[in-house]
Amino acid sequence: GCSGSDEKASNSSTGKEETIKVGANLELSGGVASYGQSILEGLELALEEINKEGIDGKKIELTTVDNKSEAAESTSAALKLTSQDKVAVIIGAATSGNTIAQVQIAQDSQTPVISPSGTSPDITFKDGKLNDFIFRTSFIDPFQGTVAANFATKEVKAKNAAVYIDSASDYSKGLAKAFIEQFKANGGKIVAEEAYVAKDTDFRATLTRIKSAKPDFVFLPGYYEEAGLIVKQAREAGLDVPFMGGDGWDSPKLVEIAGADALNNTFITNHYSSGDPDEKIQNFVKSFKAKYKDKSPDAFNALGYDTGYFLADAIKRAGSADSVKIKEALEATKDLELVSGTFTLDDKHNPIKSASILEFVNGKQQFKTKIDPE
Amino acid sequence: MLKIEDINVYYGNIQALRGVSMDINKGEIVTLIGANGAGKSTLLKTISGLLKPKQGKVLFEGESIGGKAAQSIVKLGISHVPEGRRVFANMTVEENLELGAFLRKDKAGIKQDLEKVYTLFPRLLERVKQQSGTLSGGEQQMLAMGRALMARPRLLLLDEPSMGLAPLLVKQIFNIVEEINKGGTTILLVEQNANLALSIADRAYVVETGSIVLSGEAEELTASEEIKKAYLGGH
Amino acid sequence: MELIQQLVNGLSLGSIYALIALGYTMVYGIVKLINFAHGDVFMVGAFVGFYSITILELPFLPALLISMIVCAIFGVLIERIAYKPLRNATRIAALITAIGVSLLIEYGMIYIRGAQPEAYPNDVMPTSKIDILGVSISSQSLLIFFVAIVLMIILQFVVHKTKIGKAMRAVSFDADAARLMGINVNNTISATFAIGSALAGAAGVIFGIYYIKIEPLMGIIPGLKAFVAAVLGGIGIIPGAMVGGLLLGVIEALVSAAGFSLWRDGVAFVVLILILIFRPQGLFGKNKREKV
Amino acid sequence: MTTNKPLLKVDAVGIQFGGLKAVSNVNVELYPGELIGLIGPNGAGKTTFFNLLTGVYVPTEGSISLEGQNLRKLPPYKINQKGISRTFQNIRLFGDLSVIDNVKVAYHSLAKHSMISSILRFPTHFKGEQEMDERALEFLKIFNLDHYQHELAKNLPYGQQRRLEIARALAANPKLLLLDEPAAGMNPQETHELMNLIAFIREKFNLTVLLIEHDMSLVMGVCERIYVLDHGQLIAEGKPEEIRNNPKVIEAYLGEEVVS
Amino acid sequence: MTILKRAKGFWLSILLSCIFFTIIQTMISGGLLNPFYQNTIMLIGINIILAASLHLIIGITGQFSIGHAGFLAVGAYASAIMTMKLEMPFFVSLLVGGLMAALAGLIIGIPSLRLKGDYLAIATLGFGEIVRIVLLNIDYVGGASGMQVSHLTTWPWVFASVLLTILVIRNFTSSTHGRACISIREDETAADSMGINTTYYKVVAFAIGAFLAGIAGGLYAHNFYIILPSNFGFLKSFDILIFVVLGGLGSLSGAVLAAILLTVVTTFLQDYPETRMIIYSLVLIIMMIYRPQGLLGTKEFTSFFKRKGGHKHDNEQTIA
Ligand SMILES: Nc1ncnc2c1ncn2[C@@H]1O[C@H](COP(=O)(O)OP(=O)(O)OP(=O)(O)O)[C@@H](O)[C@H]1O
Ligand SMILES: Nc1ncnc2c1ncn2[C@@H]1O[C@H](COP(=O)(O)OP(=O)(O)OP(=O)(O)O)[C@@H](O)[C@H]1O
Ligand SMILES: [Mg+2]
Ligand SMILES: [Mg+2]
Repeated sequence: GCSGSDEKASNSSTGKEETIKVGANLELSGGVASYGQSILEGLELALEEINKEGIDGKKIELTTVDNKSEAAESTSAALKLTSQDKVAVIIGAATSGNTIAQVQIAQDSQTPVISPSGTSPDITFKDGKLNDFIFRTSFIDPFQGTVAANFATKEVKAKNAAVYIDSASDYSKGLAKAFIEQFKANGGKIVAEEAYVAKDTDFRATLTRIKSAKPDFVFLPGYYEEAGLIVKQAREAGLDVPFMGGDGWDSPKLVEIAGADALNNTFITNHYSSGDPDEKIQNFVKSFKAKYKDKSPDAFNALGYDTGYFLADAIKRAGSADSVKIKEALEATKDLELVSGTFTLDDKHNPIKSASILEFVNGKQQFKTKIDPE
Repeated sequence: MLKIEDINVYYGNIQALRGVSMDINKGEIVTLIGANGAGKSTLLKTISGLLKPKQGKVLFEGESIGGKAAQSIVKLGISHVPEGRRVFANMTVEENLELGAFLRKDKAGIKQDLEKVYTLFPRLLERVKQQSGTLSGGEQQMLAMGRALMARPRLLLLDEPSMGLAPLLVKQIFNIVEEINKGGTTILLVEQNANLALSIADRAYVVETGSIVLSGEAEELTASEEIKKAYLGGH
Repeated sequence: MELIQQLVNGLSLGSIYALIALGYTMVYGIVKLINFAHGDVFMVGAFVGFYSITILELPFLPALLISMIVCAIFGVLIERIAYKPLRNATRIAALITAIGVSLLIEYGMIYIRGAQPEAYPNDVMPTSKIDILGVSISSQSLLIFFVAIVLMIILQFVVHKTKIGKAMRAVSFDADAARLMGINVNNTISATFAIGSALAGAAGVIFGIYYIKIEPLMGIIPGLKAFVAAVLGGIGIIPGAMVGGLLLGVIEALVSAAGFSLWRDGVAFVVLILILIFRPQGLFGKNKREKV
Repeated sequence: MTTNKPLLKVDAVGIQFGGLKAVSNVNVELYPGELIGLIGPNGAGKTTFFNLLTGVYVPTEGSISLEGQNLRKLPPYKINQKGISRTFQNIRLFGDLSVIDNVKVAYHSLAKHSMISSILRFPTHFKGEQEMDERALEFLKIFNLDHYQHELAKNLPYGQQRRLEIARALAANPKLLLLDEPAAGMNPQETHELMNLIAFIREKFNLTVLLIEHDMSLVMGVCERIYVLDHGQLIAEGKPEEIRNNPKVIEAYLGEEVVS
Repeated sequence: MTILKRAKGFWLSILLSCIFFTIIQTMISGGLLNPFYQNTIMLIGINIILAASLHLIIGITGQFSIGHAGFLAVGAYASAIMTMKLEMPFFVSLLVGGLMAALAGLIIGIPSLRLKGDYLAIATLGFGEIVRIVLLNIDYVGGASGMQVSHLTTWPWVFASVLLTILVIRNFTSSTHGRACISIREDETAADSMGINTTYYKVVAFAIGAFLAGIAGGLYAHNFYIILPSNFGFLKSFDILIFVVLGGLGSLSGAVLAAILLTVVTTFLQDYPETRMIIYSLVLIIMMIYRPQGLLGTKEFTSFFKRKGGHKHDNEQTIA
């Protein structure tokens, strides 16, 4: 479990004490509990490693609050973390909506917030205004969509693409939008645009519809839970064209759900691959498995883990547990080597990372190309 | 056959029976009379195990049954035809009768008793497949009695079998009660229609607010002025 | 042709709903309890099946049986602990308890093993595609359809023709009168829960094999849909639950087929409300006027 | 006591449930101030006839009029407001309301204060409620129920519940009162008291009363005329003496000797 | 006289609540309540309105409705559109939220005229889901990503709304109109036969209940920065239902008490993220097992210290 939020309330972010209080406001119950829980697993692993040596001798103490996957609870959790627990930094929430629910509170109390997986651009930058205390570890990538579209046109030689998105996810919508723009610019045609909602399980009706539109490529930006099912059901329905997704597909569960055969002829853009021989990545996979009963990490685990290091790096550079100093350090993050890629923050507080394209061959990810952001 | 010794029965905090004692001999028809809410139904429910006495004993053929579950009491040979008939309205007449014999395993005997019930109540035979909820009140009363007989009881508890019935049916039902009794079944009868009840009963008990206030031979009570005034509508 | 394919899709989705709705409607009809935990027993069944297959390395049928038995016991336990004390309370109080039980099972499961999904092995049951005139049907969905039909027939038989079934109906109508027949009310209700929960367990395993992905919150939506199917068909009416489930599946498939997949559940509920307005007792419920 | 103009005129009324003709071709005329009995075997359609009169069921044939006004297809509450009030065979009180509130509900349609005035607590609200209180208490006193006024209706003994139901029906200020087996479950002594009570309220409130009852001592004792239903059809109508000796009625209902 | 006495009680309770308001307001402006506690108080207020408004529909009128989150959602979105898109003042937005929800209440009131019990429950649940799905598909209000709303809800607004809700419901219930609704709950056929226009009162109950829930929606939207369709699903309706049943069906003070209690419990349990829902569900189950009639049963708070002899004929005897 997490460390208790016990009676050390006098510890505040003044920078003198032994521990640095960090709050986690995550979806640990409710509709998207699996996202929140995965993030927490990754985060706890990272903090455990960081706390072994400490940051300049100081340890990070995590106070975890469950927001039940509800915006109202997220607001309340953020208020609790800032005004009761007086944390220096908040990590969370997993979804954009629940992150937005705490933006104003973070701004008002000058507490930096790092959302590990909130992808909506609005979180950090809205109406021409930067929310300067808000950060994220994930990418808001139009970039992944663009890369996928170019790949579809150039490598697959696709002309008629179908796009199938998770309408409950900004991430999915963002990727799809970029894909469609780029694919059209490349001279392709979008023959079908369909949507599902996270947690659906039966996609056959829509897949039948997509099939009758005769696409030669399907872009499926979404999370692995549904993507796996969709690919499986698509193959059963006889839709054998290439499928492509983003980093949300990345999980060993994807292969288990879809089956290795069904995944042949599918591609993803990703920032890392658990099969990548890179030492950093392999170490992460190894220690994750050691801590969590041989479980292989998924994309949310990786993001939670990276968030821990993203923060630790900033605290180290800030040389203090002062919220404002940490915020300034976070802003200055540059070329940080993380599991999910090399990480530089742009002026809208969005990380810029490179992307790789991977292909599934008999259930294994094979590296195809690496593409850097322009 | 049945011996009740000084029982107290409660609904939550409300005491419904106070120190009631009575006994019933084999082959008798005994009737309980008393005003609304006197506790007559409560007494029957206690005998059949739907309620448990807080104090006191209920002995059936020497065996203590107070506090036993209703289903085991049925097995011993006591059947209860509850107030308001309570037939299973969503089932057919036949199914209701079959449920009456729920605990029995002797197929042949059940069949025999079914025939017997149909001879006793020819109306039921005409309506075997009818949903019992659509029967008229009198027919439902017959069904409720037939259903109880299917358990081959030695003691039959009847709670207001004439309630809401047309005079013609009341007479029929009472004739049948006598007939059942002649067949060897002991009967404990609760009735508002005290005249009628006393006319077929051997003995009677009078219940008032949870206690037995009077008991005796049926003829004796019929003649008593007190009873006449309070229960027989004599003025 | 595509329309027929979509109907097939809808029927195969509907069979899953029907499968869950059968046990739901049985318990519902007999105990008159909206057992919101039914969907969660279904989830437990899916996990028991999963662990039987992966850890105990059992084949399909034994895994199915184990799951049914575990769920039956589980169902009886839930009834005895949580619902029995509320037999004489209002139905809405029992509903709240059922919601509580549902949350407890969901989060108990999450507490034990986390919220992340699990994937059934892909090879528990061989699948093949059957193509008839360009309409493809997976052998698994055919199997599910037939399992649902067979279970419906068995259940209908049990409830209407067997002694225990008659006892169940008697208890459901009037528990005290049933006692006077010599029926053990507690055991009868337990039997009802045992059968209903075993069916939920079976549905869980079949769901796992068909959809592969299982997770602790997987019971919520199918549980809700099963409730809807049960009411649509008429509360407590077993063939009604079957038809209600199939109808729900077909409506959803057709709405998705028309390109409104995001409106799927919305349209399904609109149809539901309309049907109920015209048939307030559900499709198969007898339109009994209250006898005054 | 009869005048020429009937209060209630029922003309060839009938209703069918599926294949069953529960009531068919029934003609009834009640004159102001009469006390009439309706008898017949179980399942003859007596209660159903009440349900037709009060709008609970809509007749499939025939017409019903009260003081010359057609009641066809009017919902029960409108029929009640026009002046027909009833009790039920199986008591239907508002169990979780107090005794006095049960009576006040029936007085509702005569209340003068609006919803807005109640929500905003205008003086009209207090005045209206107080008037209701007083009226309701009057009724309870007549039925000797005033001691129970704050008790929940469901906690009353059975006999009192029957009486409360009649009180409630009266509070709606009816012209015609329908009583469905008011003496069911009462012993002869209690039945006798009820008989007197019915006679009393008829005088006091200038009512016409139609009552269903299986207790012949009550029916024969107080009713001026009796209608007999069997299998949904009227088989006889007349004075108690005539009915008592009518062979058709004896065969269908009374049996050889009248028990009384 | 009675009138005077009754009216006095009414004004006294208003006075007491105004004092309460001032105390809290002073504590807020004096910084004695940190933002977390302030927020918890707002949430309690919103939940009280929701509980009380559903109490009118289920507890008083007996209409088994489990789609209350639908009204909350309509109110939340309608009022958010008012302030965020049309730049109307907050007061207007609350009113519009209430009115739009009332309109929705009228619509869902219609099936209630034909459906009973569980059939009605399913229809209302379906209605709630339909609202959510419609919102999910309207891009104007952000679809699945939700709609961002400025923070305008303050203690005076919450307090005024709670007071309004309680007064309206209490005054309605303890009048002949409320009794008409209760009689429908107790026995619809008998109520109809006693001259109660059951159709009218059912629709009225739905409309008033929905109106108040709509106001709660407005307060909700402007307190939590963002509204998302996914937060108004049937589980939210269940939360509100739980307040009403746990407090005691038919008891307004019970519903209020349960809303306060459960909000506090939920907030408190945020500290135990892993066992939070387990504890919460156990609390529910155990409370229902030991008090199936709810915390207060059908009693009201005031009945515990009612003055004797307020009525002319007040002989408080109990026979049961
Ligand atoms: N379920 C119950 N809960 C509480 N009190 C009850 C219950 N059933 C009966 N009582 C009370 O117990 C007392 C005895 O009731 P009982 O039904 O035995 O009377 P009874 O003599 O059968 O009357 P009746 O002639 O009306 O059938 C009455 O005061 C009644 O109000
Ligand atoms: N809502 C209904 N649906 C179907 N059949 C009905 C309905 N209401 C009444 N009946 C049938 O109509 C017939 C007449 O019933 P009704 O209740 O009017 O009889 P009754 O004369 O009042 O008998 P009792 O003296 O037993 O009360 C019965 O066969 C009854 O089953
Ligand atoms: Mg009795
Ligand atoms: Mg009748």
